[in-house]
Amino acid sequence: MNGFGIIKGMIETARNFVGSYHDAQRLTTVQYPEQKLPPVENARTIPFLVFDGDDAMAGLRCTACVICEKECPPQCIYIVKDQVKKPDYVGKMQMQPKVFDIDISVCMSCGICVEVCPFDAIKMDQVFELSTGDRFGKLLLDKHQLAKPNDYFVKIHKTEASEIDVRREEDKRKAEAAAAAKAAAPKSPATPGAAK
Amino acid sequence: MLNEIAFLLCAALTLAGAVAAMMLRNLVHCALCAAGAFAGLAAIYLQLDAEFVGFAQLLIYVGAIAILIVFTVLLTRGAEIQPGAASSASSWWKGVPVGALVLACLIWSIMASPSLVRLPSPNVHAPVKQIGEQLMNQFVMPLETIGLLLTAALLGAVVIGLREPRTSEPNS
Amino acid sequence: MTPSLNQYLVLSALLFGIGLAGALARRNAVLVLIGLELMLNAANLNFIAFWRFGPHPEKLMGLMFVLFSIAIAAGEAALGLALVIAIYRHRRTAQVDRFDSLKG
Amino acid sequence: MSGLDQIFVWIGHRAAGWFPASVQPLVSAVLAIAGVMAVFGTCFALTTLAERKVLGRMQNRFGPNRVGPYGLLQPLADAVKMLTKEDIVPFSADKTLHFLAPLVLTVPVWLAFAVLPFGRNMSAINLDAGILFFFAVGSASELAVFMAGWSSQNKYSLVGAMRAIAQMISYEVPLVLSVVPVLMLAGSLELNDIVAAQGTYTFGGLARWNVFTPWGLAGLILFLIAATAESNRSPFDLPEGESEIIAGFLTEYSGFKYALFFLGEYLGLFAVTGLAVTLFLGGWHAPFQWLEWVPSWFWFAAKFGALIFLFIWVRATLPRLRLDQLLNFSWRFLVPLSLINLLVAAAWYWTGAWKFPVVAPIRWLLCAALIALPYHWLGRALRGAMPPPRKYIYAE
Amino acid sequence: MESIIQYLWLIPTAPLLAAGAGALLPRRRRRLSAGLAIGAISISFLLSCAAFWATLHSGRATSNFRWFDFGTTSVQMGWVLDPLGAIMAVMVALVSLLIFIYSLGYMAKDENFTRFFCFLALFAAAMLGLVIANSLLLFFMCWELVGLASYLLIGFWFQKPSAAAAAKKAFIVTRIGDLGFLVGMLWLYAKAGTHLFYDHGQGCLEPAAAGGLVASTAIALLIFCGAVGKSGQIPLHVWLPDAMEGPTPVSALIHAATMVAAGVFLIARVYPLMTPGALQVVTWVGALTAVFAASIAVAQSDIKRILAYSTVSQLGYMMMGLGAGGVAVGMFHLTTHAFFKALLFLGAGSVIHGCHEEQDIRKMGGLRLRLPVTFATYAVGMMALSGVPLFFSGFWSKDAILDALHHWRGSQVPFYLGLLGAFLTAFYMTRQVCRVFLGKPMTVEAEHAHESPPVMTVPLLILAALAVMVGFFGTPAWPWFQAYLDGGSAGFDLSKLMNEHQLPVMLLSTALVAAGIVWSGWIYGRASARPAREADPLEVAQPALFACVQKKFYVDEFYDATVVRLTTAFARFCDWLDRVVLGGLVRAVCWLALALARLDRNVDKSVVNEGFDIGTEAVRGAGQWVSRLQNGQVQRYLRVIGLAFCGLLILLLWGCA
Repeated sequence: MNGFGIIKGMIETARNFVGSYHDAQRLTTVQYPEQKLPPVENARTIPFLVFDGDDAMAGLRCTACVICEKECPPQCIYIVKDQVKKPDYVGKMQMQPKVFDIDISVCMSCGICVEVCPFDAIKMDQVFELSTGDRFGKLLLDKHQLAKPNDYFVKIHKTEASEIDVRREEDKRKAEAAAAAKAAAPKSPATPGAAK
Repeated sequence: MLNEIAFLLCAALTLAGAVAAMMLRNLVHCALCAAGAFAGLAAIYLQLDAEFVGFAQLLIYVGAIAILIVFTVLLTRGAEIQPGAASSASSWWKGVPVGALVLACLIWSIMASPSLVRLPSPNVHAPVKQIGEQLMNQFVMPLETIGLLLTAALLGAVVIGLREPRTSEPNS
Repeated sequence: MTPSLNQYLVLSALLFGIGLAGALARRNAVLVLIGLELMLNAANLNFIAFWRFGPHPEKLMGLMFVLFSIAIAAGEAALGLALVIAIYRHRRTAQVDRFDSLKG
Repeated sequence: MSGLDQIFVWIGHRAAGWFPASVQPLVSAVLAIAGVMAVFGTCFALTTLAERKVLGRMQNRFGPNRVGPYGLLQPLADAVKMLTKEDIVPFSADKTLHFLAPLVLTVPVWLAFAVLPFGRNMSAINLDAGILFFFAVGSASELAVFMAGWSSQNKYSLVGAMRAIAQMISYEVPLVLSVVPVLMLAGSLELNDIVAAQGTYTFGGLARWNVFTPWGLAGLILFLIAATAESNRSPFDLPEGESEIIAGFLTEYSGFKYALFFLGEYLGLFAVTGLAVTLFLGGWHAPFQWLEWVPSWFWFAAKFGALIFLFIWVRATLPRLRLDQLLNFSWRFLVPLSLINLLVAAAWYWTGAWKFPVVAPIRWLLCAALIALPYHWLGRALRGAMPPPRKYIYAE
Repeated sequence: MESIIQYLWLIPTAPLLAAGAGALLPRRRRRLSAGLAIGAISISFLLSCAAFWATLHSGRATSNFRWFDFGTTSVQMGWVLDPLGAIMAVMVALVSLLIFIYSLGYMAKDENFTRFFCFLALFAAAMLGLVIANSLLLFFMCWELVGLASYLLIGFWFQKPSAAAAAKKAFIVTRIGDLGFLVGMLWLYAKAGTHLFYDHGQGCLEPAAAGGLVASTAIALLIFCGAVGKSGQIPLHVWLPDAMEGPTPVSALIHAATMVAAGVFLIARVYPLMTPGALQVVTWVGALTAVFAASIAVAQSDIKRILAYSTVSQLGYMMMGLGAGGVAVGMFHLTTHAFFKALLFLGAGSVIHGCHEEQDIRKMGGLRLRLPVTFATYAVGMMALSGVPLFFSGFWSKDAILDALHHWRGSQVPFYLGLLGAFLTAFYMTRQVCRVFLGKPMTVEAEHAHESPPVMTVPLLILAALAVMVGFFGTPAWPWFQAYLDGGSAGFDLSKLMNEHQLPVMLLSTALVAAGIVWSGWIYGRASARPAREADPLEVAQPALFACVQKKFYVDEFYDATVVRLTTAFARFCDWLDRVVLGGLVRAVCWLALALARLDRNVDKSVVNEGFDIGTEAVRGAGQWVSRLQNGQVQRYLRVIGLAFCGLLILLLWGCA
């Protein structure tokens, strides 16, 4: 019979209408500012800089190699190398950035910087409430704003971070073992790090 | 006095609409102005206590005929191709004098007839019921004929307006 | 003071004159049709006016005439415009002075 | 009973009484106009909100709930936004018509409310040819839509306007034809008479509304379908189909003019809804005799609200039609069916003279069959005329 | 009675409507067409039975109406219900119904099945209309319609040249008789002033009119001409055997049971007009036909042709019965004959159908075992036709005729001819049965013959039962049939069977029949064992006589040599006349006219044309000038109208002022 399909459809919508008032399961909407969905591990927004330890500037893993700056498609990373070097986690002396800015109004969240970074120093963040009233000043993030502890990294991307941590522990142990071996061996003047 | 003013207003609307409809360049404007003239006439009918006719005028002229005209204008691309200014200018002197002559004759005849200065009879109204009864009794044959005529016109318009089958076109 | 019959008649005559002038002067078939409609309306106004000011308004004669006239005008407009469209399809123009295939 | 029932009438009389007698008619007219505009203006505001809320709920969402308690002040916010927006007129637009179109749409729609009886003794004017007046002023909206679409000089606008006119012309026929049986049976074009004709009770207090007769039921359904199309609402919202032609004839409108169009469309919807209530649902009469004590305007408002809810409900349910489906549906289904409904009404009238036991159900069933069978056949024929459903090769 | 007469017209109308509907049906709607025809004839049958029931209690009822007027006279039509018509209607409707059903099976493979049933229904309608007609005019119309249906059905397989020729022959030969009928009818109208049979004492058959007729013997003989044509009496019998080219159900229905009986029925119907002189002619013609056709049948080898000649012979018996014994005797034989001859034809059809369209009896044989039902029913039919005593209807009806002839005051020759015919009938029927059913199969087809489907055999069984039973309604002991037709009542009196008038005739005919059967059985019972190619035993014995008989006494050849050749010669003469004499005259006139025309042309060219040229040029010029006014510009026309309006207005106003 003609028209029954319409009636069936209308019964369905009526069921939704009534049901949405007494059956909270039906309502898929989240009342955002008050409620938030738990973030998904693979979510990615903009990059941030990982540091180890408590002092952000001291523990920055970045070695200012500028690979990311060169690879970034929209050219939103700006790096100036510092003249002063600092030792990295295995005790090797590395360069460090004097300036590390990311213009997040330009960044397109492609994650190429993360992929090319050989030091696991730059990773993707999950923050999304980035809006601001000052579009010229507040959207250019400097290294202080970008630097976030490794714990945070572990918190948001658990799998990836723990894997990296294990590898770095391994490296560290190897380096210590090497250092110990070197310490046990006759002193060589050619190792300035060891001299320290 | 109030009646006079209302009449003058309606008459002005009607005449302005009519003149604009006949003089404007853009055909769509012409059609819309003609609709305005029709609406003004409807108001005059209302003022003359012919409610039913007034509403019918509004419904048919503004609601149907004006739309039809507009459609035709669009379908014949009248709104895009402007008629050549020269041809219309040359035709003004052919058309307007005749119109003016007819108008003069009519007004002369109106003025010349003495029995026409007359005031309306009071309290006339045409109830819909009476119109309906007349239509069903005295005027039933014309009514049926009109029905037949409109059906024929409808069919005719559809047939004329139908796109012809491609094979019947002799050239092209 | 209410307007008298003469005023309506003059209005009707003016409308008729405008319609006639337009129908004669304009070249576009649609405008010619509009002019005809205006003339028809002028006639309708005459009927209504004579009905209203006539000696037997209760007989509704003029009113009826106008009703039928409006109905016929609707049919006439539909048919006329359909003709214009049909001619336009063949001749690619809606100028009446180009429609002279039936000349002697 | 009469106190509460006639309260608005009473207020009007008292207010007019403060003025000198010579201007009293004018004052009472102004008061009536103001009342109608105020009530239906508010109604418009509330309906925009209600529509969004109900639509949301029907789609398992919340709908607006941020501005004010339960989002009640949302219309206000919308109004502020609309009125403060920049009024953009396209460079190549026909400025005059572009400006006039919203006015031509809105003003006649207000006029249509003049003849609707909102309650006992509550209609602005008692016109002898009320229905004719209603449809006559309603016919201007087609011109307005055309003006809007054409003057914008935008192809989407023009396409939208053309669709709108084709749709309005096609559905005006069944709209008017579905009203005719009511006029036939009531024997009057005056809305108050039509309401009065439905004012008696039968079967121990059940109202004699037109909708309780076979032709009335069919007429109401036909009327509502045609009214949905006339007011360009979903599923007949082709003229404004966002996914197809941006916003149809409204594409080039913004700000206040856009709001006016919106207002005009909603008011048009209210007007036909009010007419449906008046013609088929007994106007301001109570459904049962023992409910007569409830004020008449309340009944009108309740029925009005129910029908508005129905419109929103339909909008939430049905997808948009295609243009060929739309026109076929009108000319091949609604128009013949409403013509047949005329005959059914005539049959109902003649069978009214039957005198034998249990005549009422027999008469009802007979007339219902007279309309149900054509409904079935026409539906089948319509389905046969439609192109077959599209076969998707890669989907499924 | 009064009620049934009001609806009597439905009897022919039902099949007529079915025929009309069938004519409009597309060819593939086979079932619908057959269903319509069978349903319609069933309705007719039921109505006929009702009518028959009504006639059992009362006599005659008529319903007349005025068809049209010319001048002061009016042509009246109507229908009549009396025992004669009722019994005929029941018989026609019943036989038709059975044959329609039979045709379902027989024609199942034919691609023009739909058309066939349309024609059958048309025939039934015409025949039933004829039966109930109360006006000689209406009777004649139906008579012609019947002829038309017969023509259509004989030529049903018009692709066969022989069928087409047979159809034409049937149509033309019967037309000869109909011419006499028509003349008789007109003469009757001139004398009696009416064509109505019964009209409250005013009809042409009622004593008031019929008694005072002058020249009524001539009228009767002219009408008898029609009957001769339709019923295949000498000398117009030649079409009937040829008509066997049609489908077998058609032969059964039309050329055995019903239509050919229409001639007999006609005589029965107008019996009051038949003067003693006319009746003598009827009897003699019948007697000659009976013997003549029976003797031809002896030497035929086509199964249907034998039956056709048998039919002619039996029709002769009916005529004899009518002439010598009156309506009841003839009609009784008509009725019984209808059933058993239909049975025989349908049985023959079943045989033909079973033997894959083989019609030559010499190529059959031994079908007794392969077509048991057909054989049983055919045997019943054969015995009924031969007049085997006591149990078969043919015996009683034939006996009544012979009895009537025996007591006829005119002459005893017809009686002896009738006895000879009875002997011959028994002889050729036994020959046929022996050839077809007994002995051994002569050909492969006969060996592989198969029984027909039930839709064909069931009608056979019903007809067989009827062929036996109908006879008991007209025995001398209980002459119910005769009493019914004459309007009296019949008592059962076995002693009448034994009185001295009846018994000798009965015994004589029984003896002759027995002789015929035994002799034939003796000859052909043995012969049927021999191969088909061998000559017939009779041919061996009397070759010249047999050849003569086999060639149907050379009647067709005689007609060819006399009538046809004469006609041809006359036509040649007319042709010559036309060509030489009239043609020469025409040519002379033609030459004269040509000469005149040449003269005229010169005058025309030089004198008249020049003048006209000048005149037309002037007119054309003027027209061209005027036509410039109509330049196709509508606005110009409108302008002219406007100006004219102004002019008129001014004229009017000045006139007023």
